[in-house]
Amino acid sequence: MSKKQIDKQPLFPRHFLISSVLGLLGVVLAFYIWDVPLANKTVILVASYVIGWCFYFGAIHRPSWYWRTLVRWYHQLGSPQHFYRISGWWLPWLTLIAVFLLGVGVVWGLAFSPPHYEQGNSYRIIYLHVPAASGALMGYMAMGFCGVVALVWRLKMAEIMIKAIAPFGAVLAAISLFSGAVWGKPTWGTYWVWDARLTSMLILFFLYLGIIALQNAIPDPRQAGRAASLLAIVGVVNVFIVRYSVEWWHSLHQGGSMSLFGAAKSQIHPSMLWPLLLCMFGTYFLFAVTVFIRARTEILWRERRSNWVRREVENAI
Amino acid sequence: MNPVRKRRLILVVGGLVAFSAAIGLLLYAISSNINLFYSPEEVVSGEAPVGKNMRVGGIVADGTVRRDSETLKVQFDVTDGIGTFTVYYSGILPDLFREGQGIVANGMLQEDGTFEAYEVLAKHDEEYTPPEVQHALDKAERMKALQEAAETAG
Amino acid sequence: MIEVQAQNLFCERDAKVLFDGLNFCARGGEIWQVVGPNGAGKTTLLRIIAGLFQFYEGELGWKGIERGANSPLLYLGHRAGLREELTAIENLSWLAALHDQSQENIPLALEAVGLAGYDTVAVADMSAGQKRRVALARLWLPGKQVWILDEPFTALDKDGVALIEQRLREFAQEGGLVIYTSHHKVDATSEQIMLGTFKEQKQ
Amino acid sequence: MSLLLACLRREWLISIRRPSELVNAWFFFVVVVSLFPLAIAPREETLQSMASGVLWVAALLAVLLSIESLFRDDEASGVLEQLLVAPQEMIWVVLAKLSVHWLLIGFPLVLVSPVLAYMLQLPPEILPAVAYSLALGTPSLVIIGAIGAALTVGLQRGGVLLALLILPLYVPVLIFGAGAIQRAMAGDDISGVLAVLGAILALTLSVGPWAIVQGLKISTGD
Repeated sequence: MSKKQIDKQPLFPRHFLISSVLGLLGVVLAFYIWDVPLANKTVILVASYVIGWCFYFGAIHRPSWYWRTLVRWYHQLGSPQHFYRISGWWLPWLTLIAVFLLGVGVVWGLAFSPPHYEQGNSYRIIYLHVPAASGALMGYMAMGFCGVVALVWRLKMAEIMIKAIAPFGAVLAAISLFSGAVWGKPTWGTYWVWDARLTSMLILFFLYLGIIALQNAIPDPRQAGRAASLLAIVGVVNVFIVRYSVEWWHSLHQGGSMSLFGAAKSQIHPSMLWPLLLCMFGTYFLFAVTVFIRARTEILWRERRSNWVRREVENAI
Repeated sequence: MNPVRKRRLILVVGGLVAFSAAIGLLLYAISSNINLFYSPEEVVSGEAPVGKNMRVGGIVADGTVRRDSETLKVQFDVTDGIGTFTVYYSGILPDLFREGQGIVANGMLQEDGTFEAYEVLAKHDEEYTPPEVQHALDKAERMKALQEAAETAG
Repeated sequence: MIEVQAQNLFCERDAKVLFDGLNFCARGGEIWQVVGPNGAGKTTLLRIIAGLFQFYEGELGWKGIERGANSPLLYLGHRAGLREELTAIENLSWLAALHDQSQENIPLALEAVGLAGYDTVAVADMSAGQKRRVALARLWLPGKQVWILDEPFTALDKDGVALIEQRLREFAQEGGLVIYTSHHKVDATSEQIMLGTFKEQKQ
Repeated sequence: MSLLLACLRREWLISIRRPSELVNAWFFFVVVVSLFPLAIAPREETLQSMASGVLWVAALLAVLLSIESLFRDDEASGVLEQLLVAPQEMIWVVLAKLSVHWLLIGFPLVLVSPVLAYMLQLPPEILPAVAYSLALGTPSLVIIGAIGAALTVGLQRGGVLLALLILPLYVPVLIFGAGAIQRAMAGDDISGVLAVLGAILALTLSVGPWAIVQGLKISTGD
C-alpha cells in the first residue's frame, strides 16, 4: 500500500465503525454475564479491547510486517540452533528470577505469613502443594500444545520440548500427590481417598510416566518424538478432568481458591496469597529453567554432527 | 461428487455426529445425579433414597455435637442453611472436625431421616484466612446480626 | 510422461549418513536399479520414494502423476504384504480393493506367475518362492505406472527370475517406470543409482 | 463402501482362521473371574461387593491382552506398508479392524458376563445391567487400546509398555462401568452412568480412529 493510497482512505472506514460497535457490545455483554469482581472485570475487558484495537490497526496498516514477523518467529522457534542461542541468553536470567521468587515466597510463606484459622500451621503445605500441582497441569497442557505443533507442522523443536518437559512434570505431579497425602491426614483425616481430583491427578502422573517410557522405548529419536506427541495429545483430556473434577463430582478436595482472572470473591487472605503466588510463579520459572536445560542438552545431542555444535563445544572448551 | 470426496464427507459427518452424541449424552448424564452426592436440602426434601450407600455433605451445625463419654459414638447435625438432619457415627473424627466445619460423610439414610455414617471426612473450605482476620469477620457478623435483631425488635 | 526427480537428497539414520547430495531423474520407460553394499540405504531410498519415510532433507518431485487420490504407485517391500492365514486370491483381492484395481485380473495374474490351481491353499502353506510369486502377481494387475520393488528376485528360481525380468521389460516398454534394488541387473540399458559412497561427514 | 466390506471380510477371515487367540481371550476372562471366589472367602456379600470390580478388571485385562496383536502381524508381514502406500484412507481399514475385533473379543465377553455375574452371586435382576455396562464399555476399551497398540507396534517387548500407556486412559471407563453395576445393585437408576459410558464411546469413536491412523503412520516410519 503506497503512501498516497493510505492518505486517500477515510480516517474511520465503515468496517472500523461496525467492528468497533460490535466489540463494545461484546464488552458490555461480557460485563453483565461474567461473574467476577468489578475491578478485575473492568481492567481485563478494557485492556483486551484496547490491545485488540492495537492489533487491528497494526494489521490493517502494515499487514506484511505482521505476516513477516509471524513467519520469522515460526522459523526461529523451529530452528534448534536459534533456540539454543536464545535460551542460552535467557537461562541465567530465568534462573535468577526463579531463585528470587522461590526464595522470597518460601521464606515468607513458611516463616512470616500467619497461621490458618482452623488448620493452624499445617496449611503451609499449600506453598509446596499448589505450585507443584499447577505446574504439573500446565506442563501437560504445554506438552499437548507442543504435540499438536509437532504433528501438524512437524517442528523438530516441539518434539524436543515434549521430551524436555515430561520428566520435571512427572516430578511435580509426584510432589503434589505426596504433599497432598501429607496434608490430607491432619485435615481430612486420611492420607488418601479415591476421590475424583486425587484419582485424576494420579492418572496424570501415570500419563507422564507413559510418555517418558514410550520415548525411551523407540530407538529413532524423530519417531519417538512423534509417538510421544500423539500420546500427549490424547492425554490432554485428563487435564480437563483434573481441572473440573472438583465441580463435577463434589469431591472432598476443596474447590479452586483462585482463578486466573480473579475468583468471584477473594478467598485467600492477601497475607497468604502473596507468598503463594510468589511460590507458584517461582515454580513456573524453575520449570522453564529445567526445560531449557534439558532441551539444550537434547539439541546438542541431536545436532552433534553439525558444524555449529562443534564450534559451540570448541568455544566452551 | 467423486468417490474419494464422498468417502471423506462420510468420515467427517460421522465424526461430527459421534462428537455431538458424546456431548448430548454427557449433558443428559449431568442432569441425572450420577455422583450419589446429596445436600442436606435434598435429604430433608426426600429426594435422597433411604437405605442406600451415598455421600452427603454440609456444615456441622453449631451446638449439636454430642459425644458419648464411654464409646466413640458421636452424633451431630448437618445443615446447608435450608435443610438439617442428624448424623450418627462411631469412630475417630478427623482433627479438623468441629462445629461450623464442612464435612463429607459416607453412609446410609435411615427410615427416620437420620444418617448412619461409616466414614466422616472433614472438607476444609477454599478460604484461607489467618485467625485474627477470621476473628474480626466473626465479630463483624455477630455485630451485624445484633444490629438486625435490634432493627427488627425496634 | 511420468518423472520422479530427486535433488540433493540427504538422509541420516541411527547416527549414520546414508546419502548426501543424491540426485537423479527417472522417467517413464526406464528401469532403474539401486545398487550398493548392505546397509547403504537402498531400502530407505525406496521407502522415501514410495512416501513411507519422511525424515529426509532435499527435494523429491513427481511429474505426470497425481499422488494421493488414485496413486499409480506399486510398492513391494522386503516383507511381501501378505497375511499367512489367507489364500493367494483372498490376499490379492483385498490388495486390489485397497488400490482401486479391478478383481477380474487376479486369476490371470496368478496363472501368469505359475500358481494356477492354488486357490484353496493358505499362504502359510506355500514355499518361500511361491509366497514371493504371489506378491509379484500384483505386477500383472493393471492400473499402476510406477513400480518400486525391493529385492524382487529373492527366493525365486531361475525361471521365476526370467519371468519377472521379462515382465519388467514389458512394463518399461509400455511406458512404465521401474525402480528396484537387487544385485542382479535386469537389462543392459538400465540406469543405476550408486549408494554407499557416502561415508561419515568429513571431520 | 466396497472397500469397507472387503476389509471387514478380510479381518473376519483372518481372525476365525486363527481361533486360538480368540479362545485365549475368552478363557482368560472366564478363568480370571472364577479365580476370585477361590482366592477369597466365597461368602455371598463379599462376592457381591467385589463382583463389579472383578468383572470389569477381568474384561479390561482380556481386551488389553488381545489388543496387543491387533496390528502386530500386519506390521510383521508388511501389510501396514501397503496400507500407507495405498490411495485409500487408512481409516476404513482401521474401522473394519476395530469392529471385527470387538465383535470377536468384546461381544463374547458381554455375552458370557451374565453367567459369570451369576456365579459371583449377583441377583438375577442385576444381570442386564452387567451386560449393558460391558456392551457400552468394551468398544471404548478396544478403541483406546488400539491407539496404544498402534503406537507400540513393531517394538520389542511392547506388551508392558502398552499396559503402561493404556491403563491410565482406561480408568474413566472402568470407574463408570463398574459404577453402573454398583448402582444397579443399590437399586438405583443406571441411565445416567450408562449415558456417560455412551458419551465416552462416542468420543473415542469420533477421535480414536484418527489417532490410530496417526499412530500407525508414526510407527511405520513416517
